[in-house]
Amino acid sequence: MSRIGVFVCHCGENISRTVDVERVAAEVGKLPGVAFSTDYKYMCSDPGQGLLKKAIREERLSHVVVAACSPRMHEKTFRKAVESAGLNPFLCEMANIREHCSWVHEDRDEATVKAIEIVGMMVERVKKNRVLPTITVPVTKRSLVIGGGIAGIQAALDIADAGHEVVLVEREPSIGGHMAQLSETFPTLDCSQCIMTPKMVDVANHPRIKLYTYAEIEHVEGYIGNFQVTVRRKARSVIEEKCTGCGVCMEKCPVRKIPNTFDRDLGMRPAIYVPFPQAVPNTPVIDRENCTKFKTGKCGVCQKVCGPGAVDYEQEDRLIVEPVGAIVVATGFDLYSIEEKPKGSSIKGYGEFGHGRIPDVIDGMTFERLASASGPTGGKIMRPSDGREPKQIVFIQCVGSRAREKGISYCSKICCMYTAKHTMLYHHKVHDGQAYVFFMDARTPGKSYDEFWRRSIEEEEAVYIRGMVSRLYQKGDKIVVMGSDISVGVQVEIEADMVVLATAVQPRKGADTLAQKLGISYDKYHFYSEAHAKLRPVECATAGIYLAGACQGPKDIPDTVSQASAAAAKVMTLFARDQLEREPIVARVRETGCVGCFYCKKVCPYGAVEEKEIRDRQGNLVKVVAYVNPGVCGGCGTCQATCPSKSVELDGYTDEQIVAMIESL
Amino acid sequence: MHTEKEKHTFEPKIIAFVCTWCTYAGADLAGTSRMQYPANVRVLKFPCTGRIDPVFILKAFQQGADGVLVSGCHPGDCHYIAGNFHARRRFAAFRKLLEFVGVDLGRLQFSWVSAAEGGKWVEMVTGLTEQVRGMGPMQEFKELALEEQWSGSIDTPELQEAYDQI
Amino acid sequence: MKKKKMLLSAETMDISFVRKVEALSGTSVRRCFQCGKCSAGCPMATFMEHPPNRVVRLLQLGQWQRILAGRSIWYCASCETCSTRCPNKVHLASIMDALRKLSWDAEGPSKESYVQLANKLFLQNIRTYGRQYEMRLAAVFNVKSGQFLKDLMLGPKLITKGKLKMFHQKNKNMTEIEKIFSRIEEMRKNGEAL
Amino acid sequence: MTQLIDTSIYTAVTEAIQGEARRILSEGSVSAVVGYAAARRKGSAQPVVITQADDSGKLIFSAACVNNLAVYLTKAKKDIPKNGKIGIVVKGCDLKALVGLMGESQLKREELYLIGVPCAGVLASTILPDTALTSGTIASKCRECGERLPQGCDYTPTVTPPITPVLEKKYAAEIARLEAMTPAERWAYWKEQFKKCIKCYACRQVCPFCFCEQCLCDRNKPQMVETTPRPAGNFAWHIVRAMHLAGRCAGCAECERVCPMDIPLNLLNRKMAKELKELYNHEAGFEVREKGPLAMYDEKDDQSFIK
Amino acid sequence: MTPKNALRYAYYPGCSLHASAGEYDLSTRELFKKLNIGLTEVPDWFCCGATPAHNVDELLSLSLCAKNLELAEQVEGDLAVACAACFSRLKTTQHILSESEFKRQQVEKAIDAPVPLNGNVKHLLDILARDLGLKRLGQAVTKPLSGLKVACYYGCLLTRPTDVPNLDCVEAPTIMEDVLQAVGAETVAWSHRLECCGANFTLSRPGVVVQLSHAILDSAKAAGADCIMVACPLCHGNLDIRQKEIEGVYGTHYAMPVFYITQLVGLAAGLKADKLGLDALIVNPMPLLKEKQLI
Repeated sequence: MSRIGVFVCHCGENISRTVDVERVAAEVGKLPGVAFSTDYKYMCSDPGQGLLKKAIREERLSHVVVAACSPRMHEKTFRKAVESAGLNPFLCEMANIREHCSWVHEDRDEATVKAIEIVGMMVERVKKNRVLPTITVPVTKRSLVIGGGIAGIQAALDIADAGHEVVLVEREPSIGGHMAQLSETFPTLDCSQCIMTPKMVDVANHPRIKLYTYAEIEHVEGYIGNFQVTVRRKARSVIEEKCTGCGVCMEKCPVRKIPNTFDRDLGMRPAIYVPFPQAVPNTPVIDRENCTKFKTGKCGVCQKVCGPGAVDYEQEDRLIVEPVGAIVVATGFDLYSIEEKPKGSSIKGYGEFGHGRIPDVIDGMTFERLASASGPTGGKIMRPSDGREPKQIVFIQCVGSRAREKGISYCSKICCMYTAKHTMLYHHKVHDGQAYVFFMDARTPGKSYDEFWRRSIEEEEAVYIRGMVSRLYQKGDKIVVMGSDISVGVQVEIEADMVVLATAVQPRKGADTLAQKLGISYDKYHFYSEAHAKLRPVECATAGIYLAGACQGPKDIPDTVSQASAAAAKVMTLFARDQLEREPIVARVRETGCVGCFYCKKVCPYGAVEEKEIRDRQGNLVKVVAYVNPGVCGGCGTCQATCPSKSVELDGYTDEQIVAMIESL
Repeated sequence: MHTEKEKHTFEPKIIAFVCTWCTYAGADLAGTSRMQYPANVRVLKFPCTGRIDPVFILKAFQQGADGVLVSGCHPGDCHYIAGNFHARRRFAAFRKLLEFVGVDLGRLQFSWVSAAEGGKWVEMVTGLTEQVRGMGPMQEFKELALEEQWSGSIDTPELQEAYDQI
Repeated sequence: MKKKKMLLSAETMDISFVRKVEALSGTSVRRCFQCGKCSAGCPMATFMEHPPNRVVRLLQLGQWQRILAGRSIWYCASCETCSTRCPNKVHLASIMDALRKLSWDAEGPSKESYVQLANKLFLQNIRTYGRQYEMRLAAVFNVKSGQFLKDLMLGPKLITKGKLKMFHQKNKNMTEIEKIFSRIEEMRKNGEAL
Repeated sequence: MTQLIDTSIYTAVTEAIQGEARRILSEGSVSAVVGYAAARRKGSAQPVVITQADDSGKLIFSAACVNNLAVYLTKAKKDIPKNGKIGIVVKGCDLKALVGLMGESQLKREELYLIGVPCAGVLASTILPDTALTSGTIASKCRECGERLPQGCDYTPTVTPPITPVLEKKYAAEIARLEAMTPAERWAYWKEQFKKCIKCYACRQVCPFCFCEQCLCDRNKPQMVETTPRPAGNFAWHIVRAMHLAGRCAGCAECERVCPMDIPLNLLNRKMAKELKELYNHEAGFEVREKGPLAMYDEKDDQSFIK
Repeated sequence: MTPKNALRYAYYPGCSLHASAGEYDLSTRELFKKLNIGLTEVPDWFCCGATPAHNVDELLSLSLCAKNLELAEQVEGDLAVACAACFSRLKTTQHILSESEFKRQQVEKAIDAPVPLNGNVKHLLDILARDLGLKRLGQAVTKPLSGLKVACYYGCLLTRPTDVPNLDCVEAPTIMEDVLQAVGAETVAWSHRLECCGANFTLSRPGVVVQLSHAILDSAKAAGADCIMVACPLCHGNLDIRQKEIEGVYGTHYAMPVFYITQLVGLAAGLKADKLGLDALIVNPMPLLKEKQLI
């Protein structure tokens, strides 16, 4: 038989003004199982809590109901008090007679009756409460960061500086990502390389960062605090430990005319190469598709000239398992390509802009490379077709973005700003040139952003035309731009020397595959989903996995860096303790009843349900049942509502507790 | 400002099943804003609407509820990512079933009430209370509960004949 | 009308008209975010007093009188360039069709009478002959529009080239055609069709 | 007007089933075949499990082969050998149940050998087994059947089912009739129906989808549903049953067939199937789906009923 | 005697081909005969309503087209359409009626018959390039059009809008060029091949036509074309019949013959001028054809 203690709070006058608290205490005291009931001015005050603890000890109470304010207010307070008196905290419940009763009703009699019923309901509920032990999970204090762009670099440095080991995995031969390709950055026009490369070097030199470049995530197992990640290190054909980065191999490689993707195919590179001179690590990689040795078996020049003997044609992919406790996903974005899209693709191309076949119609990133001092033209703006300096240049915004017809409805967020920057860079380099920008809306929220945009118009003389471009076509060596100015309401035609398209930010190709490996969710475009749009913007719903940068949605550099540091802080919070403690409101499976239909697994938003084999003593398979991993379970209880045989139960909200409440009414 | 409270002959019993993150918090907000609403509602807190089993609604009606309110987070706001989406489907189906067996759906209300919508909570509770008050008590389940009649009632001539022969 | 101040209120924004346009055209009007790409590519934009994007804008504001009073909708060539290039899947060519239909029903408040006349004669020809006879169409158009001498020089040349036939056969399916016309009229009378 | 339904193919089907069963049993590719055999009463049939090739001759198929054999693969599997592939004779309607069970991890396709039966329809439960199949004696479920030739089986006799007359859809008509009533009238209708229930649970026993080891309705901590055959408990039981089968039941109508009190149980199931088709375009039993309609969602699902 | 697997089509010429575009009709029939492709004219077809009908009365337009589609069901084979406008209307009708259940019901009421939505409607180009195939087309060539520089003009209605006619890519189609290259001609890259010629304003607002067609002729000329090829009687009317007028207004000189696709392909297949109706063209093509030794 339970011995329940009921404590009715006056809350000063907040409750007692409309609810006859003495009557409530008296009436509830008559309920079977209630061994003690009283009322007090302020239950949450020190003396109030003292009263509670004293009663627990003296009256040998088995359960406690505190009738007071909302549990959202003081449940933690009272559960802690109960715990300090030696009871399991989950044997204490609160009856909300303030927010749900005294404050919303005026009639004293009505309110009192309602309060008695509310408390009675909680008394019935608490009788069915069970002792719930706190759940602890061990934490491996190492972190994995996927992606070596500015987001991954920032997160890795922050976590490593906090004293934890970091494994940084980058798909390309060098870290740096898109930011390393940029010329200058808005709104300050800092040289991107000047602020980026020191950070890259920091990563390379950090004693607690283990860097895997030219590597990808193969497989992820485990859960928060306890992941096992398999990394595939692709064959580089150069042994990193031996290579000194002298660069002789690159100089001597006879294959020289391979378009360099880092330079948007404007420059050339050899078959053994580093993507750009400041690459980290400064270890070349052999492009096996274009290398004569791999294509014909002959050549081998690089091996011959390599002093330390680092070139290894026999190298194979290696799989490495890394145990980590947290994962930061910072895989970044791809740019919408203006080339023709394959038939049936959900993202459609721009035939009206020539499908990328007009040579002097380029995208924004190509313009960055043209404008970059370390780029293929040494920072001179020139036309890819004939190397002439363009005197009339047209920028078109929202290419791909905000175009549901093309399959992308969202705003890419950064294009308004980078186009404004492009007009400035252009004006700085081509003084007698004229820049035109076709735009729909200028979206420039951000510190010093609108001022920057206005500067491009007012000081750098860019002509902004509100309206879109219908079509581009080549006419002689000019490109005819057929647009409209909707403010004036007339068509506009410009014969341009060069056209720059501000193409959309898209999720990385293959983002969905990685998400499936990690067990995180993504939206219809394949951007990764955060756990809560407002309150948990850097966490995935899957515990222990955090997001940084444009893999979650279009972002500029400041936002990316902030989010990366935020993700790092979340990782540090997790690593601050040796054991992970969590509220024991988790689902548990009654294996005897489970028939293995796995409805629970199908509805679980967290992927917390696993399949577990039950075997007899001889090792024969008896049945397969569900198992809820308490480290991963979020505690929503959708599984229980869905389970046909109710063989999975959410602790703290069991059917028994709920039915007891309904039956009390 | 004290208006004379109307006395009603029938005070319906309303049971509300709400999620703790949105609607429960919304009801708290109604309290902290001192909004007023009928005292007929009893609130049962769940972690998520995804936890609410249709059987609970049935049970509530059997237990004498005259109206049932189910309320949770707006789509996309679920604290547990998708619990309310699952609940939405479940209840879309369940209400059709209840309707088919003859339960007047005027007694069963679903709503999305966020933590910021104290006013909407008041509106929902008041609306349902008044609506159910207008419909009168939920007699069906109460009558059913009172019927002790064994299923094999002798209501056909064949059965009567067979019974008489025993 | 064009320059008159717009007084916006729930009464002056005729949303029921917009709904009608949406039902007829099967496309959303509200979806348009005024990027102006339609106007940029429209071959007829230079002839219109309201470029295509503005027609949609006026529609969004429920200002249909302004649209129907102008000639813009009658100057649309139905080339579908706008629909094809719209980033937002607004099928503007269909909206234009719907507007012309509604203008037509309202006895064409527009000043643009030539295009309307040509359309009217074209449809009459179908109803009477089942097929188009360009000679007759052109001749009647010139008479009705009072431009007796229009394209005078082209006529004889076309006749000698066999391009304008002086005589024509009636279609054998005439009753069938008449039935379609009258059934549609009937449906409209009963309010079954717009 | 009563129309005769052509069941002449059943002889050929029977022979084909026997031949195939003999082949797979003697080859050893299956350890048993679940099928139908003649029962004692003239023309009647009963489920049978054979494990010897020599017994293949026992197998038959006729209009009296009403049972859904799927249930013998899950909870009524006591005569089924533990190891090896099992052959099973399936009508189109039974196959839908098997497909559903596969989606719910109760059966594995690779452990089954499906012998599909081209079917012209079976007799209603109230009709004596040696009666001819006509538009008057055919089971209600067969009146609206669209799967006379099961698809995707391992073996299907090469006989085409005869073209059957288009018959009035009784369930659809009855659902429409009930839907047109007021809630009070519907309540009265179901109250009368459920009042008859004696809680024998035959419906639960025969249903392929009621495979829970412990039924929610048998639990007493807490007691979710009253167990005694009182009207209140009966009502709750049938609602819970219909809800649990929503989106899963493909309409084999076995529940209705075995109900000793003639409660129109399949009507509830058909109603739910209709609603789920309308709401989510879901139809049970056509493909092995990982997730049923109530185990998944779409962000754009209808929510017009939610304020 | 046609072999069993020979191509056969129901044929919908459209009003213009029985009037101002008689040469298009003639050359189509002759070319298809030469290529062994069967054409059976749909009995008692009537006007599709063209642009004027959908311009002011969509229901009427849909009903007329639906009725024609229904009539075409009588004849075996897919429906071959020569006129780009008729093609566009028939395709659009199928598209709209399969998207909108409501409109389909209205139309079925108006024509008092079910609408066949699954019948294939094909433009001649599609038949030549895909059904017959470029390879077989090339094999039928007896007199390659070598040295003839052609500007292929698509106009509006062959490809637009997205997903409706589905003849080719809406912005960068190549089907006309493919066909012409298969018969040995040279095609020029030019900017105005998809621009509008003013089409149905030819009657009501000829000034518009003059302005738009001028830009097209200019562009073709600038690209170095000898002639223009079209697949639409309306485009042909505007570019050919009004060419003299345009020259007058703008003081230019084009002398740019405008051929129908079937005329050029027919020429390559060895058909004589009289079978192709070349004499019906207003801008005389003979000097050009003689110069290129094609006649």
